[in-house]
Amino acid sequence: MTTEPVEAFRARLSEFLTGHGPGPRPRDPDERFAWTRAWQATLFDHGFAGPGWPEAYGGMDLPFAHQVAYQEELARARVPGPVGTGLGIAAPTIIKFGTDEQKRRWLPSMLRGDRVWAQGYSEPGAGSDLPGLRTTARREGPDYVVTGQKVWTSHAARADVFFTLVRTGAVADRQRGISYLIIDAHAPGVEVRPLRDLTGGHVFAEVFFDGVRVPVADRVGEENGGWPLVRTSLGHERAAGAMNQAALYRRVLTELEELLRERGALADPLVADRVAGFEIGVRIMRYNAQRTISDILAHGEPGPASSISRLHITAFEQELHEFAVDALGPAGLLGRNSPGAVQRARWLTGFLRTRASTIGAGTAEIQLNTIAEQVLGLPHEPGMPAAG
Amino acid sequence: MTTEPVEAFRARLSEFLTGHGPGPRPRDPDERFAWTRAWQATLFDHGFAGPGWPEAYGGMDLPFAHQVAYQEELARARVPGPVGTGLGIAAPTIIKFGTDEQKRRWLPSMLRGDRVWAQGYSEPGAGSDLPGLRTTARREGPDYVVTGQKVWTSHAARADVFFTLVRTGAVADRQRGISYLIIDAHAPGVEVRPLRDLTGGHVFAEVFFDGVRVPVADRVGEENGGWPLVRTSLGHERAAGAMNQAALYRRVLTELEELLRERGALADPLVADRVAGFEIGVRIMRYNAQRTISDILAHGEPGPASSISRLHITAFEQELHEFAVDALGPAGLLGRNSPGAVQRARWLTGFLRTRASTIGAGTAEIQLNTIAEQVLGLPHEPGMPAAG
Amino acid sequence: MSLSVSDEQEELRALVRKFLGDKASSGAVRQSVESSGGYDREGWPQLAGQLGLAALAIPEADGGAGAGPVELGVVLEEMGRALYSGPYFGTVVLAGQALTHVGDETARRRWLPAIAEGTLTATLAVTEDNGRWDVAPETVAEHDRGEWTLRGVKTYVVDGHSADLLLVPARFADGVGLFAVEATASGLTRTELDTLDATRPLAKIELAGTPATRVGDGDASGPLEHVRDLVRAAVAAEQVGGAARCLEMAVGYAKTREQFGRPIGSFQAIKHKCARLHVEIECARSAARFAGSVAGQPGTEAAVAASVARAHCSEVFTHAAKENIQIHGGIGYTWEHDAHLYLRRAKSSELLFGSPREERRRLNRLLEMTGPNR
Amino acid sequence: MSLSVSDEQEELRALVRKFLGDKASSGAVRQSVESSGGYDREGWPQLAGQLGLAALAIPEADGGAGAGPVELGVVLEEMGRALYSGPYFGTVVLAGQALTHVGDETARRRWLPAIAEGTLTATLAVTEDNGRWDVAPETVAEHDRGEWTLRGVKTYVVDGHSADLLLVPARFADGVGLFAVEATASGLTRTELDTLDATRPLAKIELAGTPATRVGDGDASGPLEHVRDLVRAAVAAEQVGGAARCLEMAVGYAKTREQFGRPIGSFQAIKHKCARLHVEIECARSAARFAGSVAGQPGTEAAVAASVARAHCSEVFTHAAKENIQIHGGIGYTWEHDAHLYLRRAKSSELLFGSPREERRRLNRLLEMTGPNR
Repeated sequence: MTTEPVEAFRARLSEFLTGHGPGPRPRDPDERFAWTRAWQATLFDHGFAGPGWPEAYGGMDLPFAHQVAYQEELARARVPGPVGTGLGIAAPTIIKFGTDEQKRRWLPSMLRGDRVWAQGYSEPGAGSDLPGLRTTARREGPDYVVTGQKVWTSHAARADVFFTLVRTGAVADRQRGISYLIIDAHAPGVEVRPLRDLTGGHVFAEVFFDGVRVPVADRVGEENGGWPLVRTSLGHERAAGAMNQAALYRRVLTELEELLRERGALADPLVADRVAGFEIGVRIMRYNAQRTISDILAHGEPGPASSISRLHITAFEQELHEFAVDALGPAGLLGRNSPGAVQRARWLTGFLRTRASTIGAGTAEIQLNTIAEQVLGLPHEPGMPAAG
Repeated sequence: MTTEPVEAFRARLSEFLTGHGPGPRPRDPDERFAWTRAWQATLFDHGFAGPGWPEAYGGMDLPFAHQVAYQEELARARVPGPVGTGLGIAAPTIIKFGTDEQKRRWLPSMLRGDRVWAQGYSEPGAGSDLPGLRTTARREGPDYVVTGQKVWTSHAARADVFFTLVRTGAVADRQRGISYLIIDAHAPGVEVRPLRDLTGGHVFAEVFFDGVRVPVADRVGEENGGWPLVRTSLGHERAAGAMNQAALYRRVLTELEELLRERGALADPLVADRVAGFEIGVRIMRYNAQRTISDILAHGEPGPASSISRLHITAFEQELHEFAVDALGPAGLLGRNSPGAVQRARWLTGFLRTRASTIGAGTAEIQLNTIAEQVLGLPHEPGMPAAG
Repeated sequence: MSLSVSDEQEELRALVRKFLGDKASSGAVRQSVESSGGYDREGWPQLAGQLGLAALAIPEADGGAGAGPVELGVVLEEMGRALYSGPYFGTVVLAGQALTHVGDETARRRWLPAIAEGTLTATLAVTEDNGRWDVAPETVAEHDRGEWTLRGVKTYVVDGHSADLLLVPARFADGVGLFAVEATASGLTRTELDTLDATRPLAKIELAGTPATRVGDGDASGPLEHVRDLVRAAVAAEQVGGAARCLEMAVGYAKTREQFGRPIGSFQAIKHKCARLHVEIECARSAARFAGSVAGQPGTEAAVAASVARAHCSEVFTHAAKENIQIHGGIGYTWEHDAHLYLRRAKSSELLFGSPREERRRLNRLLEMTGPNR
Repeated sequence: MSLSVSDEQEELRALVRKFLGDKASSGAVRQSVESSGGYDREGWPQLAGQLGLAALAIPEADGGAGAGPVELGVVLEEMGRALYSGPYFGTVVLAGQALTHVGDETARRRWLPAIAEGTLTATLAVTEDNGRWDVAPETVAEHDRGEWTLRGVKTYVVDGHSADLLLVPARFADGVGLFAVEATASGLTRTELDTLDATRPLAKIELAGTPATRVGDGDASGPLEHVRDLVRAAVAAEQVGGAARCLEMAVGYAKTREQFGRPIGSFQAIKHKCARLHVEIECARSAARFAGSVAGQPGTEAAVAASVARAHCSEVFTHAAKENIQIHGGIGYTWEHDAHLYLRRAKSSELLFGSPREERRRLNRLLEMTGPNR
């Protein structure tokens, strides 16, 4: 780990960001994807990728205080985040449970953005009920033969690799019959059908596996031992990332306030009262992140504020975007191709897009169950598997 | 049934109400109770009690349109409603399922207010879970011997008669082991302990039965056949009564508006916006009642608006009273004995009192279950008895 | 007054529902969503002409069936359920009622019979750049040598790009008048807008010295206010239909979709969501029906009832549409599922024709709760 | 800045919780609720003196322990949990902080050590008949031959009937000053009020030419505003404690109470209610802690954080108290159960010291979102 003082590190990073910014964000989705990847490579090549990762796999292995500074500076510089969900979700699992060989093979190219990773957990028949998943992996010599279907895999259309949960045991075993498998998206038998989401864009997909051969060496953890791996994450890194999200919404809210002021909408006391409510919400988002960070620094554990952040944020972003559309009145209904569209219809798109906030990665209802059972210790429903 | 035209009937009733008004409402609870009873007797003695009841038992046997007019006129005249819950809840059951002897014995004195009836359904161990009740009635010759405990019986302290549900079968039989029994409140072995509610007043009580002997002749319906009787009501009369409630809240809201105007609070656009919301709510309360009445007149059935009225009203009254307290600011916190108390603290008392709206007579949660299962046809929870 | 649905109205409902089920199925709606500019050109003549739905609320003297706002509400509730996207709303609800209540003899005779037959489509262009549906127009009418010309911009005009006839409120020295502009008039530019809800096409209308015919005489502000209330009642009915359909979809899905080995509709969270929506929707239905039943008589009662219904029905429909997506989970978030079409229609009809906030403000004015400027 | 609870703070919390558990149990609270006029005269000397809690936030130079708003927050959170009704809030939170931040040397030396020792009770009388906590006083201070006298009415004054010393903001020619009035002063009438929340006694104070001592010099408006922010942070912490206790009660009941043959806490409706409260309460805790940690430094950041915390914590506490009653069902509606005591405290602390609506309005002013008169 570095011995560089935090502020020196911050200055060095800030200087780098000023000098190597990724340039303006392209509007075309394909160009934007390439731009994001290029930026990820730039970070990597300059030693500024993976703040919490081991150095052996291209990371920076920063102390926690430095990670917080890193996230703050990146938020300030408004650079794009990583592409795909590999860095946030798969990497922590591989770092913790993968073999050295797996780490060497997968992590650096993921961190540089050379290979895009996408998640394949959910299935058409088991959206919130992951333990009920049915995509099977049958052992055949050195391989698993994988057959089944996944949905809701963000970035699937551009993915090079899927990290998935598959059934290696009996369906009745539920979570005790599940393994964690890394599948090459370009292998024979993999078919990706992009799905349009309700905004009309293509950010998720269905993925079909039809007898796909996956080397047993690409399983992370034990056979039938995949379930406990799902809930791994670099808690500390995620906590620092929460700061980033608070900074993002701080900016978004300020932009909305400017827009409403320009349009004279803030003169309506009801609008002003709602805006004050969002000011409260966005600050609490930051306080929650800050409290989690404080708890890690003081006690080594993220503490209670970390488990509730997501529910607070998802409610915030849904309400904020709907409020924006409402406050704009009929002009808020205009699509980006319309004359008079407000800010390329960002609020309208956000209103639709954030419908996913309470659905994707476990519905709000499932998260409330988890808090009720795991945090508050309320009994689970008879006949139901325990939450989580 | 009368052949008197509705408008003639209305005029005759209105004239009576003008001439025989009950006088000012006493503040002392005991005096108020006597005043309410006296008014009920006045109505009865002049042939103006029990609009939907058979004439044989002192009622008016009015056609439905006349019943609506009756309720409208009574609401307009601001006279007190009946005392106890007998008229509203027990009477319909007795009228429908009682023997002629029972009707003759019980109904006229109940209708005149000579004997006050109170409900004994809930128990300490089974608030919302009525089918699980445990007060037992063991057959012994011509009597049942009743032992057990009831709670939440409004007006129990003043009751002469309890109408109760008791267990005549096995606990495991749940609703199929329950009978409907009328118990003399003054019989040996009956003990009533008034309970203070959270406002500090005494409107409900615990009732203990310790080997109370109740003649079998005082059972309504079959042994173990009490459950289906619970849900009886004179649907039509109740529908007309809903009009009365809408009229009540129309008046309450107008009074609140006057108060807020006097105090200058209506000048706050947020207050005004909320008031408009209550204007919408109180009108919808009336429309719901009116629609139910229309459906009865047109199709003989109360229709969908009747099952949702209660949830609408309970939410309305809770929100209205809390809003009133909030809008009054610190003055809203003053109790009735304080200098500067606002309107004898009626809004504050209402804020506390209406906590019961979503608890008494089946919690809001139970009512939502019932609607979900019985109206929408959603499946009930495994291992749960079906709602209702 | 009865708030019950009569047997006749029930027959009308069944007729419309069957027709829309056949002709304006989800697939047909999607076709109109994905294509731009057009509308249900095939179904419309049948619906308007053969079924007689265009004639329904037009006075008998003008070639119509002379039914009232309640019957119109029955039709719109069904159209709301089906997200019908043809020119009924612009032609019948907006223009038909404006011509009926503002029009002079000549105007009525000239256009109403054609609307009733389904051979003329039309609309009413109220809203201008400020987005308000309830204020006096900035668009100016000029009178010169017996000819009227209009100058100004109208926008968010329902069916404005396709209607054969545009009715345009505009101001002049004596107050506000209603003017008719033919689609072929000179100095008229119509631009279809890209909006949230493609099932209700909106257009921007630029009038640059466009020749127009005056409709009615005297100040039209009062009659137009009455027309607005008729429209409020009609939209409220449509919203009730949309909301009820959302709940039906959600309940249907919750009964069959299993998770954790049981139908998701057996979970209390889902049950209570649905039951709460049911309560809201039945309240909305009562409000819309009442508004319809008093809408025929101009005055404060009709105005109050219309604003009550609009404020409540708007919020209920949007709520139902959001919950429907939530209950459907991942599948409800896809483009292919119809759930988002209802959310789009809900939010769009919430903000057009007066938002809930505006309706509550108006209610306070009507009830003299607050001063005129609140 | 750390928002974490240090080991030392955790010890303080445990100490206070143990003490309040022993001495200010529900029974003791009820005694003070049912009797009027008095307060915890037995527990107070022990809590204030032996435990040293009165001295906690008073500067060392004035005989205190010199701890800051964060430690005070820890104590208040515990008092909020226990609905402690002794004179801590008036004496330490209101008067102690006002004397510390407004007082001159003489005033500090005269009263702060006695407060720190627990031998003097005091309060700050801000609110007047209009109920506003955040506006300039109408009460007038007159200066004649070297003596100050006060004229006016203060009300909703916490512990105002029993405090030995009243600190009273009043206006005079040069602005606003703070004045000290002894309980025994002439021309002073104190009336205990009957209010919703008997655990926080309030009084009306009438000043009719009452002799007073000026505290501090110059215009006290600025320092008083800072004191108000310190109070906001303190009340927010207290509200977090109350809300957390409500959730604990509800969860505890839901785990053991059975209906339909299973604990009611296994029903999703109850689970989700509790989980939602947990989310709200942890957010409230973050907000209250942040407000405490910046409250020591006067300025916009402290003011903003204080209003954020107050607005959110007020709503969360009231919500938690209502849900607690609902989850308890019939038993929660009885006088005997403590649930209503929390509802009373929640609503009372929501409306005193600035309602959520007022805090949001102030926030907009501080952030220059809207003009000064909004």
